[in-house]
Amino acid sequence: MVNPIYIFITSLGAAFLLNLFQKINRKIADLIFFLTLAVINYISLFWFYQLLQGYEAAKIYTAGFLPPYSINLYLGIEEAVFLVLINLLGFFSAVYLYKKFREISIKAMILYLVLIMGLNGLVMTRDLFNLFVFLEITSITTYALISLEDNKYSLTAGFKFIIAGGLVSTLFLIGTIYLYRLGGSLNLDFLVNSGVLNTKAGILATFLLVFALLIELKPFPANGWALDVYQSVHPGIAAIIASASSAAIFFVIYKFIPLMPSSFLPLLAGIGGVTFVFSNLMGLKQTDARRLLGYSSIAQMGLLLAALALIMQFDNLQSLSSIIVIIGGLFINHFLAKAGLFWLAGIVQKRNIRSWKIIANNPPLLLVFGGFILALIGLPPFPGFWAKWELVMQLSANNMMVWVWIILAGSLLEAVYLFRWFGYAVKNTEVEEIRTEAAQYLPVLIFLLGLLYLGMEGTHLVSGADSIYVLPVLLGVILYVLNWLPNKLKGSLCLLAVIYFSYRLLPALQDIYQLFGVVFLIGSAVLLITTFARKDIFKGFYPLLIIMILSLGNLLQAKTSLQFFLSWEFITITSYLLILRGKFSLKAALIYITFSLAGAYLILAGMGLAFRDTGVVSLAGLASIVNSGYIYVLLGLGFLIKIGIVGFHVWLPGAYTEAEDDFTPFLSAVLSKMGIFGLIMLAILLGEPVLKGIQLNYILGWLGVLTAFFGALLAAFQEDIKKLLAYSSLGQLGYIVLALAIHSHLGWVTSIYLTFTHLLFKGILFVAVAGLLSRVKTRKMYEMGGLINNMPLTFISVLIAIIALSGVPPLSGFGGKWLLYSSLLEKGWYLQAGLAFFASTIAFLYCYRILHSVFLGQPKTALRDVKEPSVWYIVPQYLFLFGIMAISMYPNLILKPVMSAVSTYFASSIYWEDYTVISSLGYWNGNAVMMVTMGVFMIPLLWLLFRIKAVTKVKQFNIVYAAERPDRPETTHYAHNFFAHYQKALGFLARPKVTEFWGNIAEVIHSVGALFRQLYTGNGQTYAIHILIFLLISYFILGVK
Amino acid sequence: MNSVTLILIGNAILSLFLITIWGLTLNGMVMKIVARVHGRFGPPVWQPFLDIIKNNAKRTMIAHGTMFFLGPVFRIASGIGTYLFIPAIFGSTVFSNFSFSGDVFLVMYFIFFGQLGMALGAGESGHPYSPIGVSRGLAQMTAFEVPFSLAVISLAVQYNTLSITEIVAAQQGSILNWTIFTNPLAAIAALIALLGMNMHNPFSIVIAPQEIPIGPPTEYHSAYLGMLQTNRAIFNIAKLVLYMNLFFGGATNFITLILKTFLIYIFTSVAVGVAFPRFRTEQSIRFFLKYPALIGLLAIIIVSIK
Amino acid sequence: MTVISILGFILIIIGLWGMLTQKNIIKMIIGFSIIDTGLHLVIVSIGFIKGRTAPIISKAVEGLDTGKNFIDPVPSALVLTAIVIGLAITALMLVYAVKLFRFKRSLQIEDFEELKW
Amino acid sequence: MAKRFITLLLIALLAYMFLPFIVEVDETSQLNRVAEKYVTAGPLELGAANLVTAVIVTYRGLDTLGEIVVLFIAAVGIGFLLRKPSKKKIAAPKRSSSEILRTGSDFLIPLLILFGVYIFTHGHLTPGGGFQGGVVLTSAALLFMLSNTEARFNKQLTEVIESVSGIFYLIIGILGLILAGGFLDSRFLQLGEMGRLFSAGAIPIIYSIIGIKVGMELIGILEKLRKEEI
Repeated sequence: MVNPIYIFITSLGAAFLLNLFQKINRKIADLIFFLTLAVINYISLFWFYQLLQGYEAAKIYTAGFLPPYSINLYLGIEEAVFLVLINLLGFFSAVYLYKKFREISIKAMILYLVLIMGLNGLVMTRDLFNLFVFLEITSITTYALISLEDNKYSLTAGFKFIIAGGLVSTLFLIGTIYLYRLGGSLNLDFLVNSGVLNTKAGILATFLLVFALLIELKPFPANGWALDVYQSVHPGIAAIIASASSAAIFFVIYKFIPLMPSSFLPLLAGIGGVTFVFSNLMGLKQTDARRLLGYSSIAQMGLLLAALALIMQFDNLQSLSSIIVIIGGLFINHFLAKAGLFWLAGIVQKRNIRSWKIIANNPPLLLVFGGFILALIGLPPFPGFWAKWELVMQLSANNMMVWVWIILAGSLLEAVYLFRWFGYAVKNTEVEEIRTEAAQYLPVLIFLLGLLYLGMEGTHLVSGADSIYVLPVLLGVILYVLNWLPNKLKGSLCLLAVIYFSYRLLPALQDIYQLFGVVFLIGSAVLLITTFARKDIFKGFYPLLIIMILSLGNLLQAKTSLQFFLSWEFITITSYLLILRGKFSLKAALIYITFSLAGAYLILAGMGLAFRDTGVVSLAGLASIVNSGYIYVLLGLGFLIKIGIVGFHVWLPGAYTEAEDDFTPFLSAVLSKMGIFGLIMLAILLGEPVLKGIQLNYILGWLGVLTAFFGALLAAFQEDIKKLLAYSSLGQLGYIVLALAIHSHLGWVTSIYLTFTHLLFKGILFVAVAGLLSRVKTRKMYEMGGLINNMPLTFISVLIAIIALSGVPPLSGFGGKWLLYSSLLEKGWYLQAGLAFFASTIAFLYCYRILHSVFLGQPKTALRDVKEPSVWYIVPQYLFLFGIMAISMYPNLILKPVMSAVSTYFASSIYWEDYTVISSLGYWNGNAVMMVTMGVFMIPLLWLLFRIKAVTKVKQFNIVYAAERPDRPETTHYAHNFFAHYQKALGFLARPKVTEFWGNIAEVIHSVGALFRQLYTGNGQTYAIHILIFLLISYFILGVK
Repeated sequence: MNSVTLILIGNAILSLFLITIWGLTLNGMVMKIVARVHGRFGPPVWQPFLDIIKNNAKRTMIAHGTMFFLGPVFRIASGIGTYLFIPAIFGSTVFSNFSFSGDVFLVMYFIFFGQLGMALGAGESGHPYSPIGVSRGLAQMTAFEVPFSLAVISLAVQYNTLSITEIVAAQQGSILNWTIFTNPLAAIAALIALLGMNMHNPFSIVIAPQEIPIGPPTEYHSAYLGMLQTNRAIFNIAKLVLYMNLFFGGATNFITLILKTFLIYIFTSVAVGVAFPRFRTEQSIRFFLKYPALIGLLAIIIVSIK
Repeated sequence: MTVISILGFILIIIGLWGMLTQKNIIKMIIGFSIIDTGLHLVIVSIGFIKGRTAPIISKAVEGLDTGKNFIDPVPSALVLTAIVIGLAITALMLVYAVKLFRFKRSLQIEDFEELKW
Repeated sequence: MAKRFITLLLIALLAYMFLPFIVEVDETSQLNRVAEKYVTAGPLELGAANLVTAVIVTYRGLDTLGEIVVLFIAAVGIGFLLRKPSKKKIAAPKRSSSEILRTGSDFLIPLLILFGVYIFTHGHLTPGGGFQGGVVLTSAALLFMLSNTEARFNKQLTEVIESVSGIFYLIIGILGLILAGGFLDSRFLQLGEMGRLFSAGAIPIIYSIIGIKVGMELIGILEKLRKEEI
């Protein structure tokens, strides 16, 4: 047993001696410095381990007298956790700072040691005045260490800090002395029940004490000085301030909670919440990386404070593990990630977040950066994710929905600026290299690994989690390590993994889930073949892809809402990162992730509500909820955003267009279906909920058909082939949602049938476009033309896909249309049917446009020698093509399983007679249609073939052209603004109103952020006034009686 | 292939043959009538027959590519198919064609098959006028399909079926059972749509004889053109038969069919066509989406309230 | 309440006024010192009990009940620490003032507003 | 002006906020439990006549160690902050100190040193103690600096003394931990007879160490600020 008091003794002893040893030999001094840090780490780790084993907490009575007569220290498990973290950070930060320390002066090391010791003291001491002494020790060392970077910025910041610190210590001391006067003791444990709170003066004293500490946590708006400090000090020191100091102060506030009157807690929560939201809001406009980190730090501490204060108010807390997950998760997450990011800021050496693009030259650093960003935002697999999940669940269970919204809103704002920053970093255009040294590099890496490890550990702590759902990440990591393998091999490994996973998963799934399994996994497997065509080095592509695909599978087998949400988030992140890989996808990816996260947060809130109502996290439990309207709306909206329903579709075209060409097929053919799956799952569980007398499915139906309409209309006006297909996808998803909303046997059959056919033809189209773009370096359709002769194979598959898409018999698309109208009429949704029909005729416009502008018409001179794309683009197309032809010929191949799957939930309303499907209204014999069509096609064809000898092939310009020979294909190929007249007639419907709307919202939010940050004038005195205002407002809000 | 199938095919060929003859004759008659209205003498009634024979007999053909070659095939296949999916004469086995393959939606969608194929063929010709015509045609099509589809939905609601045979069956007995009397709004909407479908004035901008000689088929000649002309007869009559079935009680024999289709054609398309000037594309789109669409909506609303 | 503690609070208020309104950094530091002094007065006033003496055992208090005749020694001990800490902080502030003056040749607080927002 | 007015308002509000301290808290009339114990049991437990010293050095010894550390880091911190000399030097005109000052200080310095040592060695008996003694020592040094503008203190020496005294303080603390009840327990030495110089356990030793350390630290600060040119 090592007495924890030795933490102080060793560090102080070393601090006293360093100066002496330095005179003998600097190396010895350095060695002692690190040895000391190692020793205090050892002591804290030793105690942490002991306490985990169930040993009694260490109670240290100094001077040999029992409290309250002497100062005592306490080291329980909570203290041990904080000590371990602080000391570990202390050690690694020292490693990181070592070079700087060496350059400057041994004094920096002395100050540093004393700072770490002071933080340890803050955590352990139980005596108020002793706490004050340690507080001052940490403050003074920090004041001095701020000048590690000896420039006017850090020194002005330091001075502002001192002024704030001076005020804080004054307030703290006044509080302390009056508590002593009224409570008769300086010992925390003896003050708790001493009756100090019976008097107004006692409450005031407590208030001063707590709020002085609170100001050290930098609450909004009393935090201008802190931002300046974060911005200007050496990143190594900033990491200590942001993580270690904040941690210690946070722990002190935690220690004080028993002392506080219960009325403090709501106020603390409120301050935390306001700080969290406002800091993130103001962070939006920030361009200086370190100041941005400052905003983020402050926000995170606000969140932590709010979470703590809220948890303490819960009437019924489910279990201790919840507290550990929430507070521990949030805390460790912030602690490691923020320190890591500050270090990274020091390595990158760039102030402006736009200049961070140089990090892209250094893949390991980029990986680390990405990891920290994800962790900070609270995404899996990092601890913050579990914490936020549990927090939302517990808040909901305690009927604090307002808080759920506050936290989610703040998180979203934070995600926006962090992802924006990350986006800049990914887009590399510079050749500048980052100089890294192992000493700086190592701590960062270790912290990321720590985060990952703790995140994985989270699965054991949170109820409803299962480590299987984190396994894809492991596979991703393995693939990342195997990056040196040839691409095709990696691709094959992926393919094998997906196939094996399907082989294991699909038989285990039931009815509709199984069908979606086929869509997700088999669809992905086919699309994976496309990626074999890649030639360049592409770190991270396959790892991300495999995580995404396997998580899609996991989505289907999720038993609890947490498993579902976890997989959902994995897919969201990986797809975001994959989209971000596109060359110009910066903005599109940001919009994508913003909307996706907003959707995910809605889902989270919905699941929280469900948890409140059922008390369990199992998905099946949803079915037992009586009043499920709100949950349906929240979850449904989340899913709809992912689908890109009209009004929330602004992310979709950009993301589809700017993603890498061979990833877009995944987005459209596979990923878009996860929202559909979510909606179906919701409908299975909740049925047809009604909210305030409104049949929600009715609204859903209209949303679906409007999406179909606007998707088709907007697609008709695009010049960019990928954007066109993106809008087309949107429109098709609209039909699927419409059919789903019908909520009948026929409706669901339609919906799933459409899902399958959409996978097939959109798979073909996007793969074909990927192949096309691999040969033609433009996406503008009017710059192509006449490519039918260059790439006949692609043309044939596109032709078939387009015919299938447009719903023209005899191909499979017609089946979907027929089912759709039958089900709509059966339901009695006539107007929807009419609009759907209109939309489907508009679809012809863009269908023709693709074929004509790209493959027909006048070939361009520049593209004359373009060849068929690589075989890897062709194979998946033809696999899908085979599917289309099979389904067209024998629709029962797919319809029968779909019908039987759906009949688990509804009585079947259609029946079969041989190949004829008969609904209550009409009938359709796909096989006969195919036969007749082939017949009537063959007769004239035979006649023309009979005349083929008379046919002469002519050259490009040999056309009837009013006696003049057109000179250039550019002027002869009618392709640009193809539907000008349509635009004239209906263009007003296609104006980007929704985009403008969301743009305005973003603008307003940014402006508000910009407005609020005007508070931070840069004047140290004003900051002191802010502190005073903060204090007074808090006090008067509290209304001490 | 069993005997049932063979009989089916035989019947279909017979039905198609007769209807082709009538279609060509109808076109000839209409040309004559229009000419007379214009104050011209006009070609003889059998001119369409002559044209087809002449064009198919031409010795040389030019091809711009495979799709160009296949375009007319798509077009005529669609014409024939459309016709063959409609039960032409109520109660007749010969003229029930292949109507067991699908209901009215199949017919509506099969029309697009030819339009798409033809448009693609025309597109490959490389002649700018072809895609211009296609662009106009497609745009206009989306518009006139709106009142038409609304009318069809209204019918489906009214008769509670999508099967053409059953719709015709419901109209038997009295002239007052015809849809045009039981559901006049739907009929009006659909008939206005028919004007657009037939591409006569005022909706003739697709072919636009004045400024872009003949629209999508610009580059087509000889046997291709012959095929297109044949199709024009079959397709035209197919649409008329469809309308007859949906709104005018269908036909129980060939004579009734001839009479009804003739009258429908004359009194809707031709009469209106000669009396009006031409719309620009965006004008016709706006037109269809205003009153005809509104009438169609009303038709649905009235029917569904009943 | 004792006059001393009231006086202490008045000093605190005066010092605060100086710290928040004076533009000159040195004057701000003086303000802080005044606050500190006031604070120390408040602390000692808490320990003071009327009619009692300092807690030092000497001939003067021999034989008397120490519990009834001594003032509270704790605040006296605390104030010593507080004074030392105040001294340290004031010294550091002054050094900062020196450093800041070197950069700008100015001691006006408004001249150090480069970092903001 | 508006800002001043707001500040005035805020401070007025603050004063109002402090009001309960003035109004509600009455004058202290009797000792609380902790103080009672210090006053009554202190002399017996620790053998110190000056009970404030007993509180400072033993009962609240950790605070005092912290206090020393604060001074220490303030000294180190000031040195750290002023590690780079000013770029633009404005040399103040050098003037030698006046005759009176020099003569006076020659006379006073030995006395001051003696007085300082007396204060910290007798901290457990009479008012005063390590800090006070240290400050008196420093005042002697200050007087020396004023009278001899050219002379410099031996920086090495002050630093070594400071470090060593710091270590000694820690060692005594550890001895308390090992030999007596806890860290900084002064009772590992005989309490002796109250009122004697060598009594009250280790308190006089601790206070002497503190006195020396405080003196050296403050001298260090003075020295650093003294040679500072702005």
